Amino acid sequence: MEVASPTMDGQAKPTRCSKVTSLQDAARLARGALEERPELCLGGLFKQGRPVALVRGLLAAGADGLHVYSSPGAGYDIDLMIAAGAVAQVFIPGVTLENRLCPNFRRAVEAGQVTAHALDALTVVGGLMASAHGVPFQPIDALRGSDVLKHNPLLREIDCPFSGRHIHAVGPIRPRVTFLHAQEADRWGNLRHLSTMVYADQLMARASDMVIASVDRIVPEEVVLDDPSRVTVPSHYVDAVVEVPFGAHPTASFPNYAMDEEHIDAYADLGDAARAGDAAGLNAYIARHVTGPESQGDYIEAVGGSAHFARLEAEARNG
Amino acid sequence: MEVASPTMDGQAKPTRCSKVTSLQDAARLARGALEERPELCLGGLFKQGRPVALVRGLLAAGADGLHVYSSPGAGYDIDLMIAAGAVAQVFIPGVTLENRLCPNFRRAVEAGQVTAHALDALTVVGGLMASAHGVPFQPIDALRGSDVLKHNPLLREIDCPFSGRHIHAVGPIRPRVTFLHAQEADRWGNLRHLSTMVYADQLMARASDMVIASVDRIVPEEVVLDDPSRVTVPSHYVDAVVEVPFGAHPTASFPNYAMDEEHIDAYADLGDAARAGDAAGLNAYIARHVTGPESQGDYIEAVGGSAHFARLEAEARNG
Amino acid sequence: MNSAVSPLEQMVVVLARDLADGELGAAGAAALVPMAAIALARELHAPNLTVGGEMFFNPEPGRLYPSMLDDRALGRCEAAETFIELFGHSHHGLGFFFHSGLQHDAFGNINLHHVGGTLHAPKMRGPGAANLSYCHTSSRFYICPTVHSARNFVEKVDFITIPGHLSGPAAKRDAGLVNEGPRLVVTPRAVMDFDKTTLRMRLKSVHAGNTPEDVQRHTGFDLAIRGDVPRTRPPTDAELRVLRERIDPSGALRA
Amino acid sequence: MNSAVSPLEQMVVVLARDLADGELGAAGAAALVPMAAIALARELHAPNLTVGGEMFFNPEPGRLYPSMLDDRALGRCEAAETFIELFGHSHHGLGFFFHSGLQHDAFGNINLHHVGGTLHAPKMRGPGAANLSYCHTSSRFYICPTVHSARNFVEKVDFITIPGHLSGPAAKRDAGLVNEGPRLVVTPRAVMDFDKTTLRMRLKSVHAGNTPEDVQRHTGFDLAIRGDVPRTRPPTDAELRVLRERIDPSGALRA
Repeated sequence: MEVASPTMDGQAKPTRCSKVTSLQDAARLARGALEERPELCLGGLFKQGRPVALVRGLLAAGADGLHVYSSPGAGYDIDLMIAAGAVAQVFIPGVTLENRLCPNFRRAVEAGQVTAHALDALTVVGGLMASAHGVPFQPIDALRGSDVLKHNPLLREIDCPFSGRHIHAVGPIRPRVTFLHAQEADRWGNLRHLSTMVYADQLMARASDMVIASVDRIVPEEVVLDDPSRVTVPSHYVDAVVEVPFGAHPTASFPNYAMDEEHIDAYADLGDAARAGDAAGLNAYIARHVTGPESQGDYIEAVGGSAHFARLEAEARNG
Repeated sequence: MEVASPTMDGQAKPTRCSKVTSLQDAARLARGALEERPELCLGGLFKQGRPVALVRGLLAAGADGLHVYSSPGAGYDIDLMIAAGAVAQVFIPGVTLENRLCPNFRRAVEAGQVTAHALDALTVVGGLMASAHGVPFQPIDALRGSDVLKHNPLLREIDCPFSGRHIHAVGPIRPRVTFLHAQEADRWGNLRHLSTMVYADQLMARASDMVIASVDRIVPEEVVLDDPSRVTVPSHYVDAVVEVPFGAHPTASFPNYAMDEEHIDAYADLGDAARAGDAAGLNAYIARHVTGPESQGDYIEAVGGSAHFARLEAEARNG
Repeated sequence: MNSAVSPLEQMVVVLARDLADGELGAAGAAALVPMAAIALARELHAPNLTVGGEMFFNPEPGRLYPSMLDDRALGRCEAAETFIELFGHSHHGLGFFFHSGLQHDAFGNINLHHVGGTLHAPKMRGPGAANLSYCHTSSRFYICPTVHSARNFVEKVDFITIPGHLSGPAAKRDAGLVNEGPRLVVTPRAVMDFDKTTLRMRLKSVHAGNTPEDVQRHTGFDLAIRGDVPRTRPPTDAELRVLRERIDPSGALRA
Repeated sequence: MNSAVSPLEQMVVVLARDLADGELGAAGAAALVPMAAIALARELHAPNLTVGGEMFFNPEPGRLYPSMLDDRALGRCEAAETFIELFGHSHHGLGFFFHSGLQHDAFGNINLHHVGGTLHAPKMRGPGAANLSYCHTSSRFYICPTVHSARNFVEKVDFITIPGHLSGPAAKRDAGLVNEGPRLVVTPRAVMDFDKTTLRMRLKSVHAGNTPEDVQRHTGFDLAIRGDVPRTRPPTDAELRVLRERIDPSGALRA
């Protein structure tokens, strides 16, 4: 990450710095930044392209009191962070596993342990847009009639200087750290999403102070240079990149591997049990998958080993 | 273009409508729309990816009093439109052939025949953003100290509701018609830019009432479906698409053919002569290249035939 | 063939018939039934219907997927967008959209935030919702929960996540809701629409195997049943054949 | 080798030396000299200098092109962006940028709009300029016209397209220009900088083949020449070799 100091005479010529780092170093980097300002943003959407290995790394490194943002929908990862006690406030409009509710999110909010703000997609996207564009606010003119408007902490009513009408505005959302997951990157940190859907990843990268990405694999820089239009997030926006096999698990990294619905369901069952008073299974899950593994290899073994992941790879190929 | 009327019983089943049309029909469509509101916007930038065949078609179909927008820089095409007497107002921040000034632009502005507004890139891009996003204005906070601010007709000073500071805002720029040039499209109007740079083409498509695109070739729809991430402008935004060989000439359509610098230079010499009082050459140029050709084939012959264009193709390949 | 029509298949067919050729629309979050309805309409009478506004255009999946937030469910779509373009679509609006929630009330308002308690001290916290704008920036929307009970059809929702007709025409006007709002409520039991004057929900037709009394018993407010209630027009052979052969070969709607 | 150094090569070397490793910067419109300067800095001492902010990142052309608005001039770049991202960069600012115009004045203001007359009744209408923001949102900028004459270096520009130091520190402060603004003016004849107190331009060094008197004669305002003016440090052998072999093999800077 360190940039060599400039030399004007060409004598002690510095070399271009790789942004490739380890999962542990990336987690430490993020933890340090989040201690300054606890605003963390997660890429992907629901069960696709979520930077879960980075989340586990951060939880293992120790983090608490986080304010968590995301593209407007999240499930497993935010629920896991809440289960691990790392979250104070949730700024995500939709929190669900899609086919069922998020058990720890529900429990913690109902117990008053976590504040879940009532928000909507346009507020979050608009706030990220304001930050990415470098302007003090983004006008919004499509929110009416919802009780969310009465509670949304990020929104203000303004008078439109052009039409005179009452509209809304959101100030910049500038995450201190954003975690992204992409399929490929070169060592300079140019990211390539090979998935069809990229959601808000590019916007978040432009809106954030620090961006750390996990990728399925680091590719030679020639791969990037041969097709610059395929780069979704230029290196300029990226501070560190980590090669993590199955780093989005249990969410999907299409076209490489599918989401692990069974894993997420089993996790949710443990969460529901914890909500009903029996936290032993959930605690064991966290020990086994989050705090226990010393490496992604350990994690892969804990989940079910290479045969298990071969099945997820096949599911991504075969639909 | 016509959408078949709905039938609920599945009896007289309509078929999906192709958006492919002829250059003449596209020009007529544009002319009709611009008679309602004369705001035309041109894609590409300077000598790359400009929809020049559509411009020639519109000039041949007859158009005047146009207000012309563009990505923030234009040269040959706006100068040609002015030479043909079609333009009343220019809303383009930079008007130049890059290596020399635009002769007819210069002449017409100096003679008071055309109003060339003092603008900047952020005003134009911001106005297109406001229109694309559907909001009543776009805040801008990066314009200071320039005399352009004293004259820019699209900009207003507003009080930022968040910071209290004086900033700027621009209302939506919503072109009645936008002409784009892309390398490929399918018959439904999904555009694929194969050039590295796409400039503001996507933004304009989202900001405009009507979008008409010329492409180097129509490709089978399977080409689009096999790689949806390559589609730069989805069919939803496109009203008509025309296959026009060398439709961007004399500007470039990379990677297929390079800009024709010699053609543009010869044109500019004729423009300079007209500015000095001898308009015969310029008038002959317009008759030969704009009003004369009955088809793109005629135009290609007028410019120099297939051997000439083979050279531009080779230049695009070899740099 | 019709004898085996499932409640979800009946829902799909009712919704598909109401979508017109040339429209732009999207499926919303609970996508199984809406996506099937859109696909059926495109196959039968609306080939120029564009699926768009949710970051993908015209997906061509080989089968139905429960979530569209899955690259596989897009199959070979025509184009991909991001949340920035969705921000624009949300303002410009669509032709139609679909919603469902934890609670739906007599005016078509939908709650996804909490049941009981308050937002920050809820008895039961729901998932919330991502996009609140399409319900009123779009020309109309459909309410299509896959459960219809007195628990999720209540007189008044505890929290209005998605505004329907609020408390009627005056409230709707005051809130600036200028479009149609919810047009139809299509459930596994019946079809409801809204009284033009009061904008209260009323029973429109009941699906095969249900009586108006059944439907009323499973609804937490008065459905304004007056006289005979027609039976929902069942799927035609053509509708069912296209649905099962081309759209839902894996039988997700019959599971 | 040094004996054949061209004025443009001298300009490139002066500019390259002032760019630091790890910076983000872009070349502006008249790109030949700035792009060569950036490329030379990246080769010699600034491998972590990122070229960005103008819709492409880190182009690797095989030779120099007069315009960067040419896919060939990007060669194999690392990424492409659009004007929306440029809008963001324009607000966030860069480390450095480059400008030149029809007229440059004693305070480093630049005119690209008109010479004589008024904006809408100009004697001579110039091209205007696309991006007016980088000159003050960026940390600093360089002025580097390839012509240096009493016609394009004037006491006061007829129109301020690109603000430099306006009329000095007070005007700059009043206009909200908080960054450094123009740092160096590098022409085929000489290098100028700005007096720290008054922000007026002054002669800093003259290139080989020029005298301070020559430069003053070709400048339309007083260059505050006091005592000896140093000679611009000519390119080193290493600078010239890298420039000619790796950056400008076609000799565009010597044409």
